[in-house]
Amino acid sequence: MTSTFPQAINAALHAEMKRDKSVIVLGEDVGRFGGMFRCTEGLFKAFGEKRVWDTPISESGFIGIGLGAAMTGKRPVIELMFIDFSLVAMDQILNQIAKTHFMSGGNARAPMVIRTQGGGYKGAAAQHSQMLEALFLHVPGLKVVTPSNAADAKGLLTAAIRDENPVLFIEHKQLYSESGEVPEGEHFVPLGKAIVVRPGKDLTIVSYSFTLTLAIKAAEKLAAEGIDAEVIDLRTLNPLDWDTIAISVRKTHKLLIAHEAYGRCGFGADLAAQVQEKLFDELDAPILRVCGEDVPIPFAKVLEDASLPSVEKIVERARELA
Amino acid sequence: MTSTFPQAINAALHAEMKRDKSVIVLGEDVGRFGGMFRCTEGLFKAFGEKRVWDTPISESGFIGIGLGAAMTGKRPVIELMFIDFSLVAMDQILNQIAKTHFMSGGNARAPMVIRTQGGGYKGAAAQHSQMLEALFLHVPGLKVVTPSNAADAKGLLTAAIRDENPVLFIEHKQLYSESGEVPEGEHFVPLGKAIVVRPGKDLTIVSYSFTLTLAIKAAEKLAAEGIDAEVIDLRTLNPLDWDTIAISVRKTHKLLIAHEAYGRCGFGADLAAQVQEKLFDELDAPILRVCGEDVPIPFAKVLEDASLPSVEKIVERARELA
Amino acid sequence: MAAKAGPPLNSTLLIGLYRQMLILQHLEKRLMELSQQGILRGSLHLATGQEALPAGACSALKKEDAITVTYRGHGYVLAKGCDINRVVAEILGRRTGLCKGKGGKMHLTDIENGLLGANGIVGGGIATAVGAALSFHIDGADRIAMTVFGDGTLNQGATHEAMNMASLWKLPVIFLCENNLYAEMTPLSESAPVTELTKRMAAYDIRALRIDGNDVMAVRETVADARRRAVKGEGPTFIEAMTYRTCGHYQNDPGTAYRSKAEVAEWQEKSPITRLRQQLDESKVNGLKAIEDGAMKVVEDAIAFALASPEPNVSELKEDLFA
Amino acid sequence: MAAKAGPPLNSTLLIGLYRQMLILQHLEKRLMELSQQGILRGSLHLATGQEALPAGACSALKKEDAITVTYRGHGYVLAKGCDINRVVAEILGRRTGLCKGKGGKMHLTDIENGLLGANGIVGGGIATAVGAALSFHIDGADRIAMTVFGDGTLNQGATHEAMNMASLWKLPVIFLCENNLYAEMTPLSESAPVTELTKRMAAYDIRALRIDGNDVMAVRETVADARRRAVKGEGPTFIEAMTYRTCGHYQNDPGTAYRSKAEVAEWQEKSPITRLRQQLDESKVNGLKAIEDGAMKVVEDAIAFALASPEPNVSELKEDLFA
Ligand SMILES: Cc1ncc(C[n+]2csc(CCOP(=O)(O)OP(=O)(O)O)c2C)c(N)n1
Ligand SMILES: Cc1ncc(C[n+]2csc(CCOP(=O)(O)OP(=O)(O)O)c2C)c(N)n1
Ligand SMILES: [Mg+2]
Ligand SMILES: [Mg+2]
Repeated sequence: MTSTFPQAINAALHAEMKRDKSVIVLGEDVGRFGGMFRCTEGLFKAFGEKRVWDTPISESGFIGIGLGAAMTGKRPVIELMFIDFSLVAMDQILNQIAKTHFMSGGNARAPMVIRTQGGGYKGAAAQHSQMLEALFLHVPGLKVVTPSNAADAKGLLTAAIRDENPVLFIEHKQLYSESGEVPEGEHFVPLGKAIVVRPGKDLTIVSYSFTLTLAIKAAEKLAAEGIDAEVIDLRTLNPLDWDTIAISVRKTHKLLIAHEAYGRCGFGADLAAQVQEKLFDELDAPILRVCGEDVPIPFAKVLEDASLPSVEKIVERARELA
Repeated sequence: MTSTFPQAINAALHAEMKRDKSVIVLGEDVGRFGGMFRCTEGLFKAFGEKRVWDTPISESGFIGIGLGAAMTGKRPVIELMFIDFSLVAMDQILNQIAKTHFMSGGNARAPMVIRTQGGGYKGAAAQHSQMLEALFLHVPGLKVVTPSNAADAKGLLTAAIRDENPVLFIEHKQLYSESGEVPEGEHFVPLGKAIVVRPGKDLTIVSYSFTLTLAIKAAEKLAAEGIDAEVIDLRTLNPLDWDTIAISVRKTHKLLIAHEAYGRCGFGADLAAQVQEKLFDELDAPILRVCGEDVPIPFAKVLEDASLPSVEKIVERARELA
Repeated sequence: MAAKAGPPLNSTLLIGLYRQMLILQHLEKRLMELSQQGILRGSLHLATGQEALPAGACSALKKEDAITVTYRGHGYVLAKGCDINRVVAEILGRRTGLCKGKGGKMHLTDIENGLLGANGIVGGGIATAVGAALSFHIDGADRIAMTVFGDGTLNQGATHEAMNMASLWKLPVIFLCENNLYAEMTPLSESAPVTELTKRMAAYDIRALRIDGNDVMAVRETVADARRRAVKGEGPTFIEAMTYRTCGHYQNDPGTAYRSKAEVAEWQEKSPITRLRQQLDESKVNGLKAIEDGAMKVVEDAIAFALASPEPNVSELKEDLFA
Repeated sequence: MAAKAGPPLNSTLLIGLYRQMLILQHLEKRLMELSQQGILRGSLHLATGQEALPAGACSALKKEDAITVTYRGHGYVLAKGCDINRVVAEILGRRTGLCKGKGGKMHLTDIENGLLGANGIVGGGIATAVGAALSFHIDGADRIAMTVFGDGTLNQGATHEAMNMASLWKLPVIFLCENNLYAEMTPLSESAPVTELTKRMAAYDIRALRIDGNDVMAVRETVADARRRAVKGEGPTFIEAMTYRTCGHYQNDPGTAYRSKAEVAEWQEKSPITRLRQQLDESKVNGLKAIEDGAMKVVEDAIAFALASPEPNVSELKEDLFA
């Protein structure tokens, strides 16, 4: 069945809420209105006001409320409208939620999902365009999921909701307008499993979320030039599917990492550090990265475009490697 | 003159407040009481209630107030009692303060210092022991300073207060009880200049803050084994003194990075990624890291110690390299 | 209003306010068109129906006063004295913009004119204004700060913290709350148990007034009085200005899914521009046509200026990160 | 108090409360010693003088109710029913501790007994309790949540947000505020313009009561009544319990730099334990010596248990990160 990305999210939410009555949804405008990006459409009607909660503009509050609900038997799925707004709720996410299970020595659990949306290319400027996954990878305790297509969105969200741990689920605003084939009925994609979306032998390109779609296009261009890139969609950043990465790097001996978030202390830096440490002798060239530039995301189109990854930038860096 | 670390901070504050009446101090218990760690002792008495402000427990509020004051001609120096509490103020720090100059196209400035304190080894557990510099390095727009001794604390704080940009100044709780020779009178250590604290030829150890003191001890132990480590104290993480690092790596061809913060997407990962990219052919071995383990910081001593860097861990990793 | 207060109609003043409101109205209409044409990027939050607030409030401020506003703050930006050409150029992402095209419409900032920033984060700019007020208080200056925000913003923790400190320290700041009854698509009554917002100020002992936010002179006078008190050291004032955005929350929201047609129509009747126009007509003020034409022209010229302006250079990307 | 309300003294109940308070008092005294001896690591926040609150409040709760407390919450942890041996073992960082030594005293958590966590962040646990109340409300259960915090915590944005939602949704939660007049070294009057904290609840339309927090029966009855209302769907209650910590803020604070000796002495006179003891004496309740001895023994046994317990194994470091 062809669905848009929001429809795929919506299908997973409907199915999981039906399957398990402990699943509840909270967020701004998620109820009667159906969500700013239509992801929660119809839930309020189907499940009623005890299961779907429209909240005030109080992200710290309703994310913290999610934690308390999760600790007492619910499985809250919280919509955080923009990942940029996570910064008003960081204490709840990083000091409380991420640490709950560990600090309790395992006696408490926080099975909850924070669904959020990030990314640029839309002229939304410095406070509505960020990809901030690195902040949530740095402080331990959260699973971090970054689907790149509608089918995975459905399957990974299903897995995230059933997980016993807090999961940050990052959707990309550019993907909301994309459609794809999405399996009907139950669809479960396990967390922590990457996928080789394009096999190749000359170099490995690791990516995720919207940037993955750029990486695929870049690989096609490279193929036309005779460069055979293997493209890996990580899907989940924590847990990380190290094996899939290592197998590929052992084969191609060259690695390019592409993501939209700021480069400094970003996911790519971390992966590069790990790969050079564990696979030093396998590498025929430095690990290269295509990241968002280390500046606030500018508004003007030429500047925004220059600050974010593009097919061309990926192609260029890949050429340097191959 | 021998001073403790807090005395050195205090001296810089006194001097800068005297020198420039736009410098004001805000924070919890910083006024009449003189600060939880005695860093603001005597300021209230010397400069009065219009210059030194005891705040409510409202970190987001008083850091945001600092921004407004900075934009209108003041140079606020804000004490944030524990860096862990920055998480209640992240929107102000990362969405507002860090982006102010850029988003305004340069017409607005935010010359302010957030002095804070972090680090472990004291049984303060998961919410009072973190080193979170990576979060502030990831999102662009802040200078980040991490002194490792009393003299630098004075000199770097002086530079931070005079800087035209927002500076996050991270003190380490373990250093508060250390003393050292501190120059009397004006002492200015420029931001962005690292220092080779121990020259050596076999490998380079890059560190900062309290971990630097462990690195020096490790280098002494290594020397006894015939391994000659060069130790670099970065002092400032942004701007980064790339040249000092590059010169050293070109000489030793081996790099070990040691810091207390979580490893994943940490400062060390970032530096490793940069060095392997730019100095790939100079490296004779993988870049290794000694970091805080990727778990919340545990309370029990044996676990906390196991989760944080130690002289032994640095020695061990250095041996692997040398 | 003139009837109530008694003083003779100050037609120069009223005409100035009228003009200011028309400029905003016309600019926003044109911005919407540019958005629909794909020339203006990103989301656009209009203030149709709320025009009396920026015009009235800013007319009571001085150039040296500081303000912070929101994504819905174009009107304040203009009324505070920022150059309309540079404002529109910024909104269209041009190099000649207030912020060289880097900030964009949600982050309009102009220190020269006391605009400490529009903001994309609900509640994000309130502490900034309080901080400016702290500066002015320390200096004993005849300057105040004003921060503008919506009804929904009172539910954000940052707002609470800043208000508490502002009152504690009796800082010269005005909290101007545009109560338009909705935060995005959520009605006030579903986001707070206390919908009479002035009551919430009891928590901070902040002087609080509810006014008709569509009455431009009431807005002006209330702000002027609050300003006088602020500089005298009497502390902050909270103004709950009752108003309504007759447009949607942003360009893609028709504003109908969550509000009845009757409700919107009722408020369209209460448009502050129509109302002021009626007053001017009743008072037989002349020359309005010229004023209207002038307002249109200012806007059209600004758009022309912006469209003719170059986009930024890619080489400027890394500039302005640090001072 | 017995005189006021009229009902006959329930001596079993009072003796139970007395015992609970003595356990807390003795435990904290011993913890301070262990801290001074360097056996207990990290900072230690005692509640000397505030013992009536945990004893009285938790006696009005059920096992199934949930609470969140702070770094100063040892008393609630015990009174809520957590095993004292495991509590003390956690405070001393032992493997047999409630949290296997991983959490430590600021993070005591015991889901079995409804302890959703002590907290090191001011205001950090309030939303958690409101979330538990949301769960109970959804389930229509005879369960409530209670969150305990200090006067200074009302200035934190997180508190504001959680309270607003709790009232909006009429959730079964009790906000128990220990107003001990200081936040660390800062007196209430220097951190908020409104120091009568009940008044601040007008912002949320939350029922608010100020009580004598050193009167254990008043605490118990107020909490019991608030609990009854909460389960009936009447929403949250805010209890401002006036009390005082006659000790310092933490182990290294003598508590004298910012408070007068007279003030501290005055409150020492008002110790809830002395006061209850007097009531018991006046009512000629027998067997107190045995109760006292019993309380000491429970504490000493727990300390002995903890000290005899092994430290965690380094191999456990990476466990419990994910479930
Ligand atoms: C912290 C944060 N949360 C959510 C949003 C998304 N958002 C943008 S405007 C808005 C509604 C604000 O309502 P109100 O304060 O009443 O102002 P209005 O838009 O009605 O003028 C919301 C929720 C945001 N920008 N920032
Ligand atoms: C967010 C945050 N800011 C600051 C602190 C440091 N701190 C610990 S306790 C405390 C005072 C709290 O006062 P109050 O709420 O009155 O509780 P009390 O300690 O008096 O019981 C402060 C400021 C903290 N733990 N968390
Ligand atoms: Mg509104
Ligand atoms: Mg207190």
